[in-house]
Amino acid sequence: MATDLTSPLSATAETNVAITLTPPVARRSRPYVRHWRLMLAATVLVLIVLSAIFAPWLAPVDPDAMDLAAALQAPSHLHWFGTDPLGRDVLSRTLFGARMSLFIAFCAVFLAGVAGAAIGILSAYFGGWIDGMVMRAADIQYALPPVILAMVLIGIIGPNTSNVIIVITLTNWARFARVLRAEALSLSQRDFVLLARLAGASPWRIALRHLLPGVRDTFLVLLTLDIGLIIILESALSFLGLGVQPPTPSWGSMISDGRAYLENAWWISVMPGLMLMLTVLAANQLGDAFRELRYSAREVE
Amino acid sequence: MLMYMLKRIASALLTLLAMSALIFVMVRLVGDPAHLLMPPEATDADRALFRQQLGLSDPMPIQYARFLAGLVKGDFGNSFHFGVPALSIVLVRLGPSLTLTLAAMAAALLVGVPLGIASAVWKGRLVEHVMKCFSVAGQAAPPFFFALLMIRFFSVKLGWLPTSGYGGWRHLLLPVLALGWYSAAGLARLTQANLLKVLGSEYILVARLKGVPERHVVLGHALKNALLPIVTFAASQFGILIGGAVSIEAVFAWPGFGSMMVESINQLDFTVVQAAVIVSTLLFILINLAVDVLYAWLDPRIRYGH
Amino acid sequence: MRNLASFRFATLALTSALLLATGLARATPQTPAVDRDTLVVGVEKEFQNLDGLVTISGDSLRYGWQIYDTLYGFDLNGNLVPRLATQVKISSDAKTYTYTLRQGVKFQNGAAFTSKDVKASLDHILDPTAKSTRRPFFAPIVDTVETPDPYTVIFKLKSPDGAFPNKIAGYLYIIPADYLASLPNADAFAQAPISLGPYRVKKYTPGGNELVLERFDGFWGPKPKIKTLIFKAITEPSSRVNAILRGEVDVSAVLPSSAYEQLKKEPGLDVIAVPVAAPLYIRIYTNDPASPLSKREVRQALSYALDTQAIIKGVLHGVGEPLGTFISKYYPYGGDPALRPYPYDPKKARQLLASAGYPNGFETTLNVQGDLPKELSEAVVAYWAQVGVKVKLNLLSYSAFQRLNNTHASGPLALSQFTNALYDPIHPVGGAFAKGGSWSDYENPEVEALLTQLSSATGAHARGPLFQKIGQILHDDAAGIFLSENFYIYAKKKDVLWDAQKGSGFFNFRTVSWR
Amino acid sequence: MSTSQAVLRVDNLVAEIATPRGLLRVVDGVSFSVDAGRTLGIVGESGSGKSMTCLSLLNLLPAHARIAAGAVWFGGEDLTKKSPRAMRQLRGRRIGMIVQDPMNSLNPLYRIGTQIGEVFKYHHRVFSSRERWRRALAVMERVRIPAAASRIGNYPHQFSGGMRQRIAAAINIACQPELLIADEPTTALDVTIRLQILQLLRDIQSERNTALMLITHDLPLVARFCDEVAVMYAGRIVEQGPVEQVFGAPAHPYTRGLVDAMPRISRRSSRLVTIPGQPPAAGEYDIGCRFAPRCVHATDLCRSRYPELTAFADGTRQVACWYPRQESV
Repeated sequence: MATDLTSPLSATAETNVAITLTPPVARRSRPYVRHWRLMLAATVLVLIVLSAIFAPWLAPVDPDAMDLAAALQAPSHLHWFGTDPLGRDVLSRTLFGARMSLFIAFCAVFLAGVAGAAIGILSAYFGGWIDGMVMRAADIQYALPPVILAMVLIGIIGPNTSNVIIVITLTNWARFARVLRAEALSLSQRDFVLLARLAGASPWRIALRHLLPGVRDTFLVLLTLDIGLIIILESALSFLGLGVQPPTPSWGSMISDGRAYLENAWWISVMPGLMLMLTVLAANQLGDAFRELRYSAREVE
Repeated sequence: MLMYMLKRIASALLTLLAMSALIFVMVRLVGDPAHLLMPPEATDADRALFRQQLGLSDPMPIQYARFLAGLVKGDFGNSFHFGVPALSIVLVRLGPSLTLTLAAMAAALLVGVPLGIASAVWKGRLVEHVMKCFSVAGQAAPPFFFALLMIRFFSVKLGWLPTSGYGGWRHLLLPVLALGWYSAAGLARLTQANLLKVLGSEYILVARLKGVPERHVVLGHALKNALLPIVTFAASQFGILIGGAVSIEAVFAWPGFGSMMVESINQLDFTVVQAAVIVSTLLFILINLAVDVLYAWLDPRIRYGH
Repeated sequence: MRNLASFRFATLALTSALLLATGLARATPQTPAVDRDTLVVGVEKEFQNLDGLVTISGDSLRYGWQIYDTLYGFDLNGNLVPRLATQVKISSDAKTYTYTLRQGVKFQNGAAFTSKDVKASLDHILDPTAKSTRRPFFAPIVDTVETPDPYTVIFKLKSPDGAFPNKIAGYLYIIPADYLASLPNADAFAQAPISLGPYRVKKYTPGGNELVLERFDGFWGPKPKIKTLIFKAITEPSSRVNAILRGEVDVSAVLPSSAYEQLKKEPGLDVIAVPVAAPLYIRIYTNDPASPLSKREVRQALSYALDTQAIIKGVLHGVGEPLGTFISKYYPYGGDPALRPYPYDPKKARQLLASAGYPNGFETTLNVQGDLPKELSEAVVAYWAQVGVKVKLNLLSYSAFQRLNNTHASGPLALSQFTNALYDPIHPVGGAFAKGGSWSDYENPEVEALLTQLSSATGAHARGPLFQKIGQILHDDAAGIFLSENFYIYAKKKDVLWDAQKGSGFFNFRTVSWR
Repeated sequence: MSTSQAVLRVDNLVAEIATPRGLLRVVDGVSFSVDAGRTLGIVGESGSGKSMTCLSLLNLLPAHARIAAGAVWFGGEDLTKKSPRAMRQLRGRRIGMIVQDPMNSLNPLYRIGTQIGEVFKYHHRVFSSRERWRRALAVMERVRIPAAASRIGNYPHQFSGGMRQRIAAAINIACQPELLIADEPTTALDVTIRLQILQLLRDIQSERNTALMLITHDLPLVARFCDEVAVMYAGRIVEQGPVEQVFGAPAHPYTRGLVDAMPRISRRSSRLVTIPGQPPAAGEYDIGCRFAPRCVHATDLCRSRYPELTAFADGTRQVACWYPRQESV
């Protein structure tokens, strides 16, 4: 019986539907990514965060306890990380420093992230002069180096911890705004957003219900990658005396203060430096693994 | 294409104007130079006279108008501190800063991009290993920390290189290493990610189907497409390096932009701060326009539009 | 376990670099950084305005002594010696000062030096458009300046001022009248300063970080042996240390005390700790009756609570000396070496606090001048915490601190040092502890009485004992917390023959030479 | 299958891909051949290994995959033994392949003249770019791209989907390959353009007696366009033979299901006939016939032993089923 193909149009179109009968059920295909890398990075980061939270109990001695007689001692069984010029225990200060550095990093990253994301998504969705204004503001933030903006701001509002967080937020939101604006722009062209708009959803509803979840993955990747950068920015601020005010230690201020003793007491700077490197390593691995897991390697910067 | 560029230039000028207003107001909030540059024994009359001479006693809008008028003519007023035109101080420092930044950027590109390409092509092999360590180490500690280690090692202990100062290539090597490493780390990771994405695309398969040698597929077809985001990233790094390398300039006693801005903010030398910020913004805008042109040249879709 | 391997690789690389770095040692090159006719000096601050009469003393005066010259000057120990003037006659009421000028002296631009230049220099200070920071020292007291003949200058004061000769020596740099008149505005002088000092400015671009001076062969006094002086601004302390370790500079100034031990061990270097008579002290705002600091017992308690010996040894690495009172013993007169600081006695400190009504201490704030060693303020805070005094620490940049200090806003406690510019204690005492002093929030009738006597006393014999009495009062009243004498650490190559100016932070390279 | 002028003969080809769950056989013992001037259609649902088979032929498997066994005879040589360099010289010159998605199959940053001419550079050592440009123009006209002379300098984004597929075809016929593989060449195109592309492929074939392999899931297209057809299911060929016989009287129940599922205007039935269940994912094949779970006639034998591909009826057809049935539609 000759196959009856009177009209290619109808036959082919319908056949396609018929043949691919299987509903596109996501088969249980394990994504080909090494899970342990994500696990390892996550555990290292959790360990560091826990050591920061439980610093008061973990620290062998009070971080501010001064003992001038025991100044500049090399790492020993008594002081695992050695002592600083005032005889304070570097290990205790590193643990409390972790508390301060991570606190600043997480707050600043979160604030910058949320602010940047909100600005990015809204400007992508509304477009027009709002978008223009936001992009100009982002240009300004990019054009002015973070340290200089920080100096002027701290000159105005003074150098305490909350101001350091505000300053870092104000100098880091633009990256989030730009990347997420691009994501939101491409998403808003997609059908499901058009459909939502047709269904009469309010702009806020669309932004929150549809655009936000869509950019969530990029947002999380940016968060993880930024943690290291922000701790280093805090260290640069400490170098200029604008970072965390003494005597509370932060990794950044410890690395910066220890630089005068690199010759005879290298452990003052190197120990917090190693902890910082470990944190950044874990955060970056988390970001990479997360990125490979969740979506194609889009351009992140 | 021309329309595209005109629109970009217009928005750039808007950015410049907004920046001028922002820095003009913010720097005046930091403090009153009369209290710094005049001795404490000076009477209020002396200080009033001082402000009047520097034009700080007029109401803000008038000062800003005068500032803009000067801006157009390239006259940023005289430095409160040095008494010379603020622009001259900025230009003295611009040379060393540009040398350092361009060299650091070049080093970052020359090291970061090839490392990124290699770790994309030989994914999973030793080279990706090295790249991961290189990039993590590069972004895991503040640049001044590495700088001091390197000075101790290469200059003080081995005596190969000068410890600080602005001079020939021997003076440039360590600062570029310290600064460049940080950007190279970012570039390497970005290049690898983008190149992997591009290598997975359809036209790369077609190139291979055409029998194009793998070398040409990667360096010819794939790299050009992967370059676009890298160029943007490099431009953003450039902006940060110009003014942000403060700690490196301090450690290497390099008369750069960053340390001058820090100094003039500390001294409340408003005119120098304003001149520095405007010049660095102009540079930033020029770099971005250059990136746009490069983009348009690289990507015909922008040149001819859809 | 690819990831762990990459981490191991990174730490291995870092630690091996570090170990290698500490292991090797290289001797400091002995040869001059440039040549035997040049001296390269690493300094810790960027260069400011070179008009010695305008910019604040902390900056330009430090290079000023090479470029400028004054009627009278200070020898290495700070005693007044005749320079451009051969002698001075002071009237009995200390209100008229007659200087006889040296003849045949030439300016760096060849112009002859006469009395009209002295008058022009003072007028430049008094001229408001020059925005001179010396104006307040002369404007209120100088009545007239007469120049009866080219080589005589008579200063008539409105009121007696025993320290006037020191002010003339410390502040009145002589600049050429005709050259000044030829300049478009007062600012222009700073680009090309001309005076009578042994060196003139050869190369300096405002905003740059290098200042080159060359010998002025027409100098009236003993010719300096070095032809070219190069000042390099290296703001980062560890870089200044590295610069001298590598021999890139011949002399490195104001080095961190943390490097003192390391530098002393260097065979090729001489390390000199120069007393600068600028006491490291904590100024107390005592004039607020509500604040605990207005009570003497509280101030004494704070002094007892500090172990200044341990601080000097531990924090300043031994580069410091006990400071009994505010007047440094390195002033030519007025200092009192016998005056000992309060002993370390935390128990007595707690008793005094309890008797003053603060059994469990109180809270206060300490503002710190940023360029002082950070550990110093942290040590003070730690010691006071042990007696229950909780202190919030504000580390401010040098200029941020000056802005607060100059406007009586650096209270209730301010840690800083007081630069000596006149070699006469009137400048620090009048400034920080006299009624109405620019940086004073302290008032003591006994001190005021002594100060009025001082205004008409001239000469070391008359002024010395009065200042010692003031010193004793300030110690007994614990008017300030006196931490240590301040020392600037210099490192120089062994072949550089140079002895630094005592009792001041100024650079005096007039007599430097290569061996 | 007549083997006299077989341009390509694939003999029991097996391709495996390494995954966290071990090695998966995505192509599990496939054999077929294509004669010069003839067109073989390969049909199957997505995930049946069609594309993997093509990529295996050209040694372009993804990083974690490799050819585990079998031979690919082409021009007297077994391609699986050839070195990557040798394979590279073969691709584009003697074997061409057109990919599915025209929108992304051309490099967006190069002019089409360059992309077409590139083939001459590597295969015909034509180093003068002007000469390559001239030859590219000739090939563009050959595939009937309108105003080729003025459009040769344009960029891919300035062409429609259909035009880009013509350019892809041009690239592939530039060096007159003996075998041309088309992997779903028309799926992404709308119908009117689709027929033009197929017509173009047919002209190319008739002009140079090129062997053509058409990979698709579009049965009516195969029925109308191909000479022989091979039906693939779960990495294996379950039925193979001349189109008229396979579609006219499908022997394998799966083929039968596919043919029944083709709607007919004449049949006007409201409900579409469907095949229950879904093809197994690679790696979850059980021992017996892989279609057994969905086959109405499946018996214990089907579920226990895999039916090899065996000759059927007059020998021109092969089927892999224990109970092949001969019933006309």
